[in-house]
Amino acid sequence: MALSLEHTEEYMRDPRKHQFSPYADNGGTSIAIAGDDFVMLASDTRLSQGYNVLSRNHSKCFKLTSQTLLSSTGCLADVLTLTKILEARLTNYAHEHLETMSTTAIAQLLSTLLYWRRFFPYYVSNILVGFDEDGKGVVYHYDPVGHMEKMTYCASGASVTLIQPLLDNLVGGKNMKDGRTTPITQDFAKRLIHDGFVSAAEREIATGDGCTIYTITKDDVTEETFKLRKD
Amino acid sequence: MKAFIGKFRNQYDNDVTVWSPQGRLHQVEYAMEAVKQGSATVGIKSKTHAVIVALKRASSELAAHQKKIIPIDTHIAISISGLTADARVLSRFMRTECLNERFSHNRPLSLNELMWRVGAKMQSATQGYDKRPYGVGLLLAGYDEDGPHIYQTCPSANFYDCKAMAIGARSQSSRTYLERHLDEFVDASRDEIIRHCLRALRDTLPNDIELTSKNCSMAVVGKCDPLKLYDDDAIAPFLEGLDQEERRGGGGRADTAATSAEAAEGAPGSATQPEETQGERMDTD
Amino acid sequence: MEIIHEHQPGFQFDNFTRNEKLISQGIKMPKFHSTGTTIAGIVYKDGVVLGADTRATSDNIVADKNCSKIHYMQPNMYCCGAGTAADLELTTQMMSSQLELHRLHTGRQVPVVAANRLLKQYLFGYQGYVGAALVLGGVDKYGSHIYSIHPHGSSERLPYTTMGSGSLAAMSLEEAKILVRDAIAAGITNDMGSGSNVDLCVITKDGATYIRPYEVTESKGERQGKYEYQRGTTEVLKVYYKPIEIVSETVTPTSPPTDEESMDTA
Amino acid sequence: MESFICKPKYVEGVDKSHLKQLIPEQLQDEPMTGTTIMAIEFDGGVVIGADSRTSMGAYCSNRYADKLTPVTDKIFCCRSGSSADTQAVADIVASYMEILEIKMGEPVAVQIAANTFKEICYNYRDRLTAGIIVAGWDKMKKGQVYIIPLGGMMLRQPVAIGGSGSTFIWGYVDANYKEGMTKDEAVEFVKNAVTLALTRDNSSSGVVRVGIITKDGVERKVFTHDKLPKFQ
Amino acid sequence: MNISRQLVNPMLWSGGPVPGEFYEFPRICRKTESDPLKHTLYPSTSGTSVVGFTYKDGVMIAADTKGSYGSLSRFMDIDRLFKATDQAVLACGGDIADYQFIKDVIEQKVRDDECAGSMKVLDAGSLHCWLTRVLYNRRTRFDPLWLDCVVAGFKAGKPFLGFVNKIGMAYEADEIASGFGVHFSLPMIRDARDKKSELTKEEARKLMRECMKILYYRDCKAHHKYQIADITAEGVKIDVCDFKKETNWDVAFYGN
Amino acid sequence: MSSIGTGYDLSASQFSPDGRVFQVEYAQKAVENSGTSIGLRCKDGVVFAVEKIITSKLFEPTSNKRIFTVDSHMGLACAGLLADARAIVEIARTEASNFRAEYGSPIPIKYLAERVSMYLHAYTLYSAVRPYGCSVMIGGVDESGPQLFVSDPSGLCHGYFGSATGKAKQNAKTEIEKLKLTGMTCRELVKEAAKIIYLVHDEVKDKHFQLELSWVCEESNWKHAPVPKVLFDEAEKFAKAALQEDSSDEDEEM
Repeated sequence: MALSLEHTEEYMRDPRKHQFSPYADNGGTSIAIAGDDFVMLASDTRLSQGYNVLSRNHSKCFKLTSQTLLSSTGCLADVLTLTKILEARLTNYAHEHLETMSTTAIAQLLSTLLYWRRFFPYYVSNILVGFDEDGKGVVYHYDPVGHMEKMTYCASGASVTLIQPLLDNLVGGKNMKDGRTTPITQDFAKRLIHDGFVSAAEREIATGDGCTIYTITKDDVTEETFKLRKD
Repeated sequence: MKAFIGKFRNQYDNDVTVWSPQGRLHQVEYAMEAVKQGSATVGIKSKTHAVIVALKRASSELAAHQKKIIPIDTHIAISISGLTADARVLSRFMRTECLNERFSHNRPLSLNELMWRVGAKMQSATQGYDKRPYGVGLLLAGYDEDGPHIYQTCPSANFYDCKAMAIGARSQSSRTYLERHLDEFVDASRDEIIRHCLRALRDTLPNDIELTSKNCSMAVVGKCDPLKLYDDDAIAPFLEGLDQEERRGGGGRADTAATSAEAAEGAPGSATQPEETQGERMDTD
Repeated sequence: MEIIHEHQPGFQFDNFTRNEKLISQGIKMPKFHSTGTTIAGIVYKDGVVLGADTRATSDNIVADKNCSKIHYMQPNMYCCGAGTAADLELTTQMMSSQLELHRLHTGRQVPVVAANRLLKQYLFGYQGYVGAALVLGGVDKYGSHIYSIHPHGSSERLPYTTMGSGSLAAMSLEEAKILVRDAIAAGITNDMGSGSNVDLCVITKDGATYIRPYEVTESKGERQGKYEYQRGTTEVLKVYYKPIEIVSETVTPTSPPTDEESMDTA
Repeated sequence: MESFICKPKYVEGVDKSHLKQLIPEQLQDEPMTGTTIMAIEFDGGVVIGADSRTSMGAYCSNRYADKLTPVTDKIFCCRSGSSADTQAVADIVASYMEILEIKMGEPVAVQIAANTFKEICYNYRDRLTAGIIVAGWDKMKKGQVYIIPLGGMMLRQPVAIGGSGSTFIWGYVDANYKEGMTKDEAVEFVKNAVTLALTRDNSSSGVVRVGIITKDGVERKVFTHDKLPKFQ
Repeated sequence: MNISRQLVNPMLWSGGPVPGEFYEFPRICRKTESDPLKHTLYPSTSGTSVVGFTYKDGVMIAADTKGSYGSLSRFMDIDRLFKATDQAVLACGGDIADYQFIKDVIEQKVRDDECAGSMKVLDAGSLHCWLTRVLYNRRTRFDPLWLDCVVAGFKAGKPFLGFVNKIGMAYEADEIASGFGVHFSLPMIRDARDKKSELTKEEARKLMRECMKILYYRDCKAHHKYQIADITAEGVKIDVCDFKKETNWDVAFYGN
Repeated sequence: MSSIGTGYDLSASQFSPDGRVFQVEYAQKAVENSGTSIGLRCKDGVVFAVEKIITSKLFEPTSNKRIFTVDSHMGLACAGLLADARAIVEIARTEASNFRAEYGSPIPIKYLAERVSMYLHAYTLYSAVRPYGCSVMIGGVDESGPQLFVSDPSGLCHGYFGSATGKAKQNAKTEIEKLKLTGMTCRELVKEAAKIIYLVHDEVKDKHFQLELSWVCEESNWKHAPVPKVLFDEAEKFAKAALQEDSSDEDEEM
């Protein structure tokens, strides 16, 4: 998470001094991988606070439209509000324009919404996935105050430091002699996500219990789940 | 309209804040006239579904047909008759109310609740000198925990929970159709209700014009059946065979009904149910 | 030449003031490994059963998936620890050798109460700054004992019963093991600071049995992919040879370890 | 005694220092016997009483705690404040008294034990959180109660109460104490007072432990919930 | 309206009014910038844990009846749990004054619905959602309601159990606890469910009693008297129970 | 009404030379165009009855209700412009809710009625607004027992044992005066109220109408609620029977 809690507290503390903290870290990890004709988004299903597991069955992925999914991890209070506002905006758009918003438009909207709270940020890290104008799978990654980056793969949340290097190497072909030459297949992406979560659950305590993988293609969105360690 | 001007050309009709000695609000009544300027729209509900259909006009050969049905939420749509701009204000208000209910309570807004809020908004426009009544009538089709609904709103800020209703230009003949077939609606299927709606709408048309996929649009909502809008090609299948059917509800009195309906448009106080009576009830009850 | 500091007993506080200042300037202290930890011990009919999970964490990262939290004190006495990993390890190690000296000095088995007293006095001396929360269990000629010792140096002796069982004394070994196992497993599944396996240690008057692991509660997820790299995947950027010149060769014979050595530390 | 607390003395404000960060969060709360303790003299000796809860913040870390700690055969102390501090002090005093008894060849007087407590509490008043009641029987002065509150003063009193729960029963004790109670009256009085305190004080709870110290030695009693008077 | 106007840059919302802009949060005190007076930045008289879980026929939640003022057991007989409608029960830990405030507001909401004469009943899902918005809104204004709310009841005919805390963090689960209940009760409930996935009413009641008992043993602010609400398709049943006589103190005799 | 049309009757903020505010009187006219509604207060509660005139059979029977619940213990029946009445109801509900929020107890009915009247009155003072075109009867049971108040567009507010507004208010009042209200129970009154509505209904002017009945009494758990179906049917039957009798009496006379 690019913006750590300590930083956000500075904004808050300066004018008025409270012990009350408006933020909490509720954990959660997501991975997104895009291919030419598909995009996958996955998150673990553990909801935690401190050392406590609050729920073992809490997906962090939100279906925004039939072609766009969002995963949002971090402070659950902010996640809920952000997604609710986003949903309302999408409905509004659909009513006004009689069509669903495109992934690229949603991506920009999300960035604007996040930046809107520049000085009292949503303590959330987001990944938005969908298809771009050319119909290719696309992944957008955000920092808490709205910086947006277009990618083909990324991880976010609690285990990002464990998973991102793995993706960089195996999907991005970083640090390899010839880089990556073959296109990403659905099978490969799914296997990698699976193994990424299995490995993260071994070493990161806020990641575990289960994982949900969403695969979006032009035609539909499919959902798959598998179990992770519960300890 | 002509009648009013002729009858009551007076000092009491300048402002919505002025009562006439008879206890009437002429500005409101004039606003109700605006509804009759709009093209007709018909709504019917059964035990499970609510349907609205509307007749679209094109202002010229070159212009596209105007929008008559506006979706509000996944369980509500409205069709409008009267000033389109006023309708837009109200529809945006309704959408926001529905969004708010979902935002704050995670559930669809009840129709009754929505109507109260719309009513309150419209009422405030009938009481201050800096405002004018909304010059639009709406038909709402919706589905909530009480089942399907057809609501009608008037510029007088009144609203009615209806079994079926038609408003707009030449809608009297439609209402005649509806009243005649009222008992059939409750148990009718989705398709039957749609058929009734279209027939009733067709009755507002002059004999030489037919309903086409261009001039007609429709919204259907029901139990486990989220709002669906039908326009252009989508509505075509429902229109099939409609022109074969006899007009004016198929009754033997087709001619008289037609004339009386025509008469109703122009001169209040004539046969069947005069428009003016309807206007009055909107005021006083 | 630098003067090598003579090793004083106790801790060295020389850098305290400096560190305090550095931290006030915004420098972060290094993170320590801690054992979030679930530990438990109960007294049963013939002795005591101690239990612990095996996860050590550094912040949110699992530092050790299979660390041992039940520490040897004496043949009749083990000690489970929670808190700062280093404190636990070093405290128990030191205590263990103290007790061994005590045993050699008195020539008899050390009673559990003595270990309790030594530990609490040591911890009390450091006023809670040695972060060790301990469950000490053992069997001596006075019976079976479980002590729980807090980092600040207070301790209490309890049978560590859970509610509703007044007949704890009659509990059999199997029942006792399952009870402790359930307690640890509850910690492992419900507390993110605890995890991996259940270790148990059973102590009776005849000695201790360390069961490690007693149970693996959660199995590791199966990886689907194989991650092997072909030779040459890592790019060779530059090649540089340096010849090695052999000046001389020596051979030193080594002897295998003798039995006596291991007997010393028993 | 010198090495009693090896906290670096030359370091100012060590309690608020970065060293706190080194302690894992869950261990930072110190167990406190946020307590109700009480002692009363009666014609044949003393009756002492206490609740049984040890808490860390709002967590009850031990609900069977024994806050009546023997110092010698006929002298007990009732501990309130930091568990660790009071245990350490009690251990030290008990060991001193044992040695003293051997040296003097007879049981030590209650006042001597109390005075030793006072000395430690006073000398380390900035380091210790300890409120102690010393009570016992000796053949010179019979039953005696000494109270050593936070800070290290000492006073002999016919009846003494201490700990966080005592604030709730001052009125009760003032209103109901009378001189020359019998043993049974004294036990009843202590039991009632402690019960009243533990129903109102969140930090006091559990069972009521009572000790009766007479010339014949100590008789311990435990009153569980069903044996306690009902005030609610 | 007031608050969102302050926080929202209207330019960003050119697509229409902000959701929540027209939504009037109940009884917001309109404050000026120069008066940063806040209601609850630390709790005063407070209640401790709430425990709730679903079982075969519905949902059960419980909260004890003690109101603590610091370490004083100030009140032994307060209610921290109430029936909002036939389909929703709310139980709260945290500041009692805030609880009473939110209770008043909810009761008025229900009364408003009644007056409107609609068939709509505030169900647990809607109440839960509404609470998340209100509590999040208050935390964003640095004027939190110091509450851990557990909403139990039915949502669209299915049992519902949801949690919201003072910063607006909310989730739904089959077992929910606040305060010390998270540490003590959740493992017990999960354990019971591992052994038998569908608890009967009797088993659920027994489990709840055990949970409350353990809390009483280990939470300094817990009490032996508690309210328990049993929400089934038939409606809401609220009882007051007391297990004081069942408590076990055998170990107190250990070592003596 | 000699001043009509002289220009002194165009604004609520204007007196006519003979000291009248015509706009208010005109607004009252609007009330008199509407169906009759009556409110009755007896020893154990309050009963409302409304003659709801049906102008189209396309409407649902539940449409256009003219009896509202303001707070659980209190109802409101209106005559006049329904849209205006709904606005008044909203005001009354807000008042009731605010009172509860502030004082934690239900609003006294007298107090609420006076507050509502103040609103009505405020709209008779300015030329920028028009007076409300409706009269409201507010009634229920509060701590001081059954209460009934009537406010009209002028903002006047009086307490009554029985009152009527709307088209046939004179006839209805005459009928009400025949009743010994203080000695009657709600159960009895429901029938009488139904009868009065049926009696005063003018079949010549308005063909169809629907009876609305509500009450606040012990049987309704001191809440304002529609009269239960069984009792409603009974009352309606009683009213129709009485009407039959009435007309046959007239026949005989003739």
